[in-house]
Amino acid sequence: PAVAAAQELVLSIGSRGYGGMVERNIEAFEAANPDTSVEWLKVSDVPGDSRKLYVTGLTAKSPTPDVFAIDVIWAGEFAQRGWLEPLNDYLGEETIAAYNPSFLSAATVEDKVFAAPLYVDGTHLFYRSDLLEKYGIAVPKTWEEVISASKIVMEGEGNPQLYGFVSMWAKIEGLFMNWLSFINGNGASFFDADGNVAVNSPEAIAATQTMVDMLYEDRIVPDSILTMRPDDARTLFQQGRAVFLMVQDFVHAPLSAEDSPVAGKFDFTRNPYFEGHEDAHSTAMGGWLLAVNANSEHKEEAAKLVEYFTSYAAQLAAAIDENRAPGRTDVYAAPEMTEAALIQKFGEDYAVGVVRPSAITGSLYPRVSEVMQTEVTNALHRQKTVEEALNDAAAEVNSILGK
Amino acid sequence: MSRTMSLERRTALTGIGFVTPTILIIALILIYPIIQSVVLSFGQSSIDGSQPYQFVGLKHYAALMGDGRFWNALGVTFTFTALSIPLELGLGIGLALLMNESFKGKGLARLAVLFPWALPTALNTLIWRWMYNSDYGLFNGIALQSGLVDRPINFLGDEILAMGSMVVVAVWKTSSFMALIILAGLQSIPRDLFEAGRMDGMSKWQEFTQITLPLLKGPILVALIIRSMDALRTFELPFNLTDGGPVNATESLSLYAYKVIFDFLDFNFGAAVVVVQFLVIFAMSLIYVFALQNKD
Amino acid sequence: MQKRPRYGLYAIVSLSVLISFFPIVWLILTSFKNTAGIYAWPPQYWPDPFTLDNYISIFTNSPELLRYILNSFIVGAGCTAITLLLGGLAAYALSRLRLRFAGMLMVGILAVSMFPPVSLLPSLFQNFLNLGLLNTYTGLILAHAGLFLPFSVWMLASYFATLPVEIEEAARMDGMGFVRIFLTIVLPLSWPGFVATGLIVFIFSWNEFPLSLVLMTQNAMRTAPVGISLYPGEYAFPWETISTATVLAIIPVLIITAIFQKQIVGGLTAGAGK
Amino acid sequence: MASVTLKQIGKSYGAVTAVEQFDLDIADGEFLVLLGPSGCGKSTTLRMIAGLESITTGDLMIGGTRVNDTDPKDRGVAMVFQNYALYPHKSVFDNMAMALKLQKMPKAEIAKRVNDVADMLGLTPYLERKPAALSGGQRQRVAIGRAIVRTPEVFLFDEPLSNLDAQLRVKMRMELQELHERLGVTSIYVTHDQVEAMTLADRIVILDRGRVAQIGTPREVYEQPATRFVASFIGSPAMNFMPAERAGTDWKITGTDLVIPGFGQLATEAAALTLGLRPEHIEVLPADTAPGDPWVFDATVKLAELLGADALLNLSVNGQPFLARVGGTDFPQAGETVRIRVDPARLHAFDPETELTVARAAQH
Amino acid sequence: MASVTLKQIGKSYGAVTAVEQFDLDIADGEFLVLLGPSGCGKSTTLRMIAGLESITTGDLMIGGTRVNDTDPKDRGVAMVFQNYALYPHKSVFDNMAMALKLQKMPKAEIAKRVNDVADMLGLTPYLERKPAALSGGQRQRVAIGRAIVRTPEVFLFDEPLSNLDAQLRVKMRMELQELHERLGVTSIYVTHDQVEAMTLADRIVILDRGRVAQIGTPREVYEQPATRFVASFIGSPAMNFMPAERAGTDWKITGTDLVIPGFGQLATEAAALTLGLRPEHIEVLPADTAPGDPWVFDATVKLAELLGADALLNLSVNGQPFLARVGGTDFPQAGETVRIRVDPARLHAFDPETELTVARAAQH
Ligand SMILES: Nc1ncnc2c1ncn2[C@@H]1O[C@H](COP(=O)(O)OP(=O)(O)OP(=O)(O)O)[C@@H](O)[C@H]1O
Ligand SMILES: Nc1ncnc2c1ncn2[C@@H]1O[C@H](COP(=O)(O)OP(=O)(O)OP(=O)(O)O)[C@@H](O)[C@H]1O
Ligand SMILES: [Mg+2]
Ligand SMILES: [Mg+2]
Repeated sequence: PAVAAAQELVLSIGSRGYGGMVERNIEAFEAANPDTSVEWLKVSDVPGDSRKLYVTGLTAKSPTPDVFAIDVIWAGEFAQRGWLEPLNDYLGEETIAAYNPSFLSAATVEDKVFAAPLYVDGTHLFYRSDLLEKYGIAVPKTWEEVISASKIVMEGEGNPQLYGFVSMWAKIEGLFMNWLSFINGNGASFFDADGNVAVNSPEAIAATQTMVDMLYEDRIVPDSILTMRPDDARTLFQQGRAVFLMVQDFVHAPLSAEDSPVAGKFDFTRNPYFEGHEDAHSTAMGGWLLAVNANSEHKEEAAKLVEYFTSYAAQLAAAIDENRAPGRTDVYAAPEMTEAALIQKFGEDYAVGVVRPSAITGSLYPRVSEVMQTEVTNALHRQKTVEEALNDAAAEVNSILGK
Repeated sequence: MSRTMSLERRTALTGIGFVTPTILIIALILIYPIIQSVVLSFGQSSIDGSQPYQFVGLKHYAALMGDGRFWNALGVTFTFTALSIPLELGLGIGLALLMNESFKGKGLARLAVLFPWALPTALNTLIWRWMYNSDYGLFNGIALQSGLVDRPINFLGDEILAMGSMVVVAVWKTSSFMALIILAGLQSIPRDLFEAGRMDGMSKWQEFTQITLPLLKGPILVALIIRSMDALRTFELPFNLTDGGPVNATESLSLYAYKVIFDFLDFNFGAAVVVVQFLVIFAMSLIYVFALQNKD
Repeated sequence: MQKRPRYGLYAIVSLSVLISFFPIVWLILTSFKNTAGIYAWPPQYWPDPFTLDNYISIFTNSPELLRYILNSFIVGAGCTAITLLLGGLAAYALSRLRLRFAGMLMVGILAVSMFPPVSLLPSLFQNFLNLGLLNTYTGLILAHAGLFLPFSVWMLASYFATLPVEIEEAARMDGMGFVRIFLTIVLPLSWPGFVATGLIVFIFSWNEFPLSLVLMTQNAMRTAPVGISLYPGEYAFPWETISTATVLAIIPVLIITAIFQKQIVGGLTAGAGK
Repeated sequence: MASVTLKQIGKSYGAVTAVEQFDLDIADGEFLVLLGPSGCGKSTTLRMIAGLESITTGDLMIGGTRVNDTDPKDRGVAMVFQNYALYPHKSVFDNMAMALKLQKMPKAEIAKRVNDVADMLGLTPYLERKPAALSGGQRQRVAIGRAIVRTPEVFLFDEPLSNLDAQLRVKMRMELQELHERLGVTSIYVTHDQVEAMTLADRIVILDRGRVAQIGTPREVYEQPATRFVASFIGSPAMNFMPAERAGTDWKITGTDLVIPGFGQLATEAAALTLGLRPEHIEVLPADTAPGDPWVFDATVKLAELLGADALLNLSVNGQPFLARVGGTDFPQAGETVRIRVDPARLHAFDPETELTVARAAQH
Repeated sequence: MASVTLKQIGKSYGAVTAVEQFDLDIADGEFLVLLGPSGCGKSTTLRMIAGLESITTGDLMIGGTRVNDTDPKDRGVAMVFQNYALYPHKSVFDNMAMALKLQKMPKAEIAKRVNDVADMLGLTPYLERKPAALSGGQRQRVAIGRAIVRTPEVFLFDEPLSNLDAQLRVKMRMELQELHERLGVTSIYVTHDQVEAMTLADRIVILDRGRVAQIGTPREVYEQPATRFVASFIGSPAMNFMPAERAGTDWKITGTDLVIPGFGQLATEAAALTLGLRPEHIEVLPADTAPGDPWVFDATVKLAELLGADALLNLSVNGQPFLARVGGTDFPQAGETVRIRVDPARLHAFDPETELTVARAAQH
């Protein structure tokens, strides 16, 4: 609907399984702002592809897209490079205050907010409720329980095609998330309390060793986990070939779809922790933000669009209709949310979430992540002992961060 | 054009006129960006121009020499090239010989054999990755069902197998292109040479080694250069098939350059990687030309 | 002397055809399976049930696929036209008009085409942005033309070398200018060479990925490989959609290859015969 | 050396008959030439003998043994190809040595034989060169050398000189002749050049569209052509032909007043004939020669051209054009009227239908 | 029609001199032939005249105007190429009409002119065909027709007959001759075939490695060759050459006892000479001819071969080989001893260094 002298906004975002939401929001926004039309520039849902697109455009100071969706881990980096427009002057104090603060911190550089949270997601432990029931096993809370439950079920079923645990351990960003869940579940963390790199702390080493042992000692994980991306793992679980699956919440929809072999036979719970670390923040968090291009020619309108997408109403609708965990805290309190049991349950897990160190590392995050992926992979492939791998990782991260 | 201009000059001017549009397009699309890359590789600058360009000489190249990952990528690239090119060449020659025979349904067969090459790499690597999958891929399905193996083969998760799998896809895709070029050469060998060979008492195999192969040197050189150029720049294949993994076992130079440029956003260092890669390719072409020409 | 029955030959041919074709056959079979069939273990060798749902759903849910294919076609055709016309002119000049630097130019053209394309992207994007060529057919056609002109110049130049020069000289005596000679004599006479070069360039362009991804950022302008590569999600990999879309996207290439495969071989043959 | 016998040999490609069945006995040491225009089946015949082409019908005997199904290399034949077919990537030595190497002959002997042959052909200085670095004549010699080293029983040549220029052709022809005299190997030689055929052959087989038109010595085919085709193919410039019709015992050249007096009893009932007369059998007489001889006619010179040693006259006798060949010194010029004499003994007669030569009852 | 003048025309490719500077005046309506072996610069010269090759040095005048920098199409010349160079994708009509179309001549006139020429060349039935559907001779005629329709001032021919077979070549040669007589257009004709040159030319330019060896009428170049090269190139079979050394007033053939009595005062001081004698100037005498004539020698026949009308004798006189050409009937056979007479008036003498003809003080 390009009416006379209309402002044309370009919004770059993938469909990410909530295409309905994007279309709905654009329609509503256009209705509310008759002077502005929005073109939806659908980009790849594969983060690497959209990143390449953004990087080429932004380095060339392209004025479009005006608004784009970015992975939470890019926010610090893009902001540092001056590619994003600070939103403080466009969004009210009140609005900013409503956003999930831990999430917002990933997009805050030098006290300026460069992006607004669109939705949050995180990993959960999906399990085959029917199988656990069959063998009388309680829903596991710890890794120790996951391992022993896996062994019992695998042995009991006697099916060589059935694995205990699957997840995304290919050398991708997801592996880093996965690993953070493990070490956090053992009371470790990326940076210690003093802000020093602590990836080779004894707790981290022990947790990582558990990953390696699951693969080679306990044998509850298939070799192929080392090439699995989220969907590979989901597929196996959905085909009834795994007892446990640890990936993001998006899989809930396909798993419970009508033609899914495991529909009605699974459930999920928070990510496991190691014995004695009940309060560990073991859920790896991710999510997407909306940001305004620093070179946009319609910053005002662009910010309005961001505001609309992250508004209470829009986020509530997305939560209820598309199971998207809202990026603002106030939505969780909405009365309608009690109806949305699933999103509530996801939300509980996010309470014990851990974010990746992208805000602190800023533009160096991609290198840090790359080093961690490489070294953890080295350990998982037994190219190095866990200790060597994590010591090397610590040294490299320190050198990247100039410490 | 002026009457007084000599015929020769008028012809030359026409020629320049004919060449100019092509040169302009190539300049815009290739030469200008290449020059920019070279300039970038000798300097330090912020990509978006917010910091001015600063000449740093060979700094990035020096850093490159001390970069283990670069050497790994170089090794991977060479290994991939060294494995896939001979196979492609061998199969290409075989296919060319086959397509040079006359038999019923030759047209159809030629089409089928040509087809892998006409399929976008970006898509066909996806197909292969899926077929390679350990847990629900076609190959493992067949292998397990037929009892060849009792544990799934982890094609893309094992360093050696991953490289092998990549080579297989490359060979599958490009042997036919190789065959095409060689077929062209094959058809230009005078038939009576083979007859002379028969009179001399050559067997089929001797005909092949004594006549066909030596006379295919030219087309083979062309095919080798074209394919090696591509193999030394291979990008989409590891990008889509293995992500360069496991660890960095299949990370090619192009993939490394891509990561440096688009993930780490270090355009200067990335440019240095690419320039070195270009020099390697250029040197390789020269080596081919000399190696094959000096033989006689 | 007697011809032996050539079962061996047919066996080898069948095997080569099989190996070349099976991934595509597998892809086509996949496009007729339902989701359960696609992920079934052990794999389903024949779709069961055999379903057209994927095709129906792609036309209803992603009608833009047709647009992508159309874009690919426009870009491919445009790029082919430019590379043939301009590349042909250049090849003609370089092989026939006795330019003094012809040899050096040929080598130079080949050398620049060796540069790894990944690194061209940022700089190209910037130039295209400044020139207003982003998201235009002209832009991507030019970009592809730039990538493939070196190839076409080399192919065509070697093809022209096989043509008797006297016909062109006769045309000069008859009073034609070089442009006219090129259009009315060289072009029709090197038809197989042009067809072969054109077809190869068309396929190159149809398959090109990195430049098409970056220079066409608008959805409606995307080419087929880029468009199809949008289907995989961050987490999900919809094989049913991808296999179906791929099958649809390769049909035009398949048809064109089928029509012109004789010329590919014929053209290359002439080109290489020196 | 061996004799070669073709018994009802024929060749068809599907429905196309390339060579019709014929018999031929080639004696030990004979030099036989297959002559005919392009496409008449010369190469096909030769290639059947070589074993490069399968034989459709008939038997081929070399040295008394049937070799229809023998491999080319085991037939004891060697072939020289029209465009030499040298291995371009091998040295002259290796080209010549190839067959011997394949026979697994000891190295020393190979070297000896190749060197001997190279010596004989004057190729010794070039043994290390590649064919591309040789002149046409040298290449031709290498091709011949390659055939000789094998000491074959039969040499086959497929237009071996046609790619050489005129002067070289003459030279190489003489070398071939000498070679044959020296080695005495049975040779079968394909050409479409009548001069080559005439000078080289013991016997000539003239082929016409896949059929044998005549087999005979050079003199026979020149002087007693069996068909009009042979008469027209052999001799340069070609024979004059004119249609004639019976006029009592004489023959009148159709469309003119020219009467050729009965020149011997012709074994034909036909009312029409084609007469043939070679240009060199027309004698130009001094203008003051007395008429009276019925074989003397008056002619106008339309065109006179000097060839060098000879000159060609385009004559018109009573409207009938004739070509005459005369000496190159002091010949009449265009426009002059001359008196010519036709040698009746040299007049040929052909049946216009069958094109076969019509024999004379009284042989000249 | 126009005259063509070459003033010190020369051509080099970089360091290679393809044609050395020379002068030549070609008269209106003249038929000039450029003759020489392969690579001697014939085509280069012709192509400079055509405008297809730039002129390195000198001036080219056509009809009195300097045309060095004129476009080929504006020089008023038409060219017939060796391999016809017909447009394979156009009909015969269009091939012939092309130049006229490009001149924007009205359609009706084009049709008239093409039809006239086609009629004249007997091409009318083939006007709609593509060249591929024509025989060699017909294609050649189309190529000529294409040149004629333009009514050029000068015709250029680059070996137009060399792709035809022998019989057709003779026929087309005559057609060309007739054509020239009819149209009278200045023609420059390149060939390496001496028979073509001799029969067609008003004057012949003989080129030898880029240099003009002789310019003269056919009779001049045959009878009075200016250099040894010309003498050897013209005449077939080639002239006999023998080295001779001074022996008083006589000349002795080197390496033999054969003495050639002084045969006219030679304008040379040189101690050595190369003597030349054409094969047809050796006369075979009856064996009982009385000796005494110093020009009569005894000879042994080494080889005798029948060419058809003639025969060639390889003779040996006192160890010196001679080739003689004699009549094809009743010639001596190999092994016989014959008596021959050499015509002293026909003996040529060349300086062995410069290879130039040594003039005789008293012309024969
Ligand atoms: N493979 C084939 N299939 C069909 N016909 C053929 C084949 N090879 C030859 N012929 C035909 O057989 C006939 C004789 O051919 P051949 O090559 O023997 O002729 P030739 O006398 O050697 O002619 P040239 O002088 O041109 O070499 C020709 O009419 C030719 O068209
Ligand atoms: N483009 C060129 N560059 C260098 N040398 C050339 C070129 N064209 C011709 N020549 C040389 O010029 C000389 C004369 O060539 P030209 O073509 O005129 O010979 P020709 O007498 O026509 O021979 P042919 O009878 O073989 O056609 C040859 O030695 C040739 O090698
Ligand atoms: Mg033949
Ligand atoms: Mg020439």
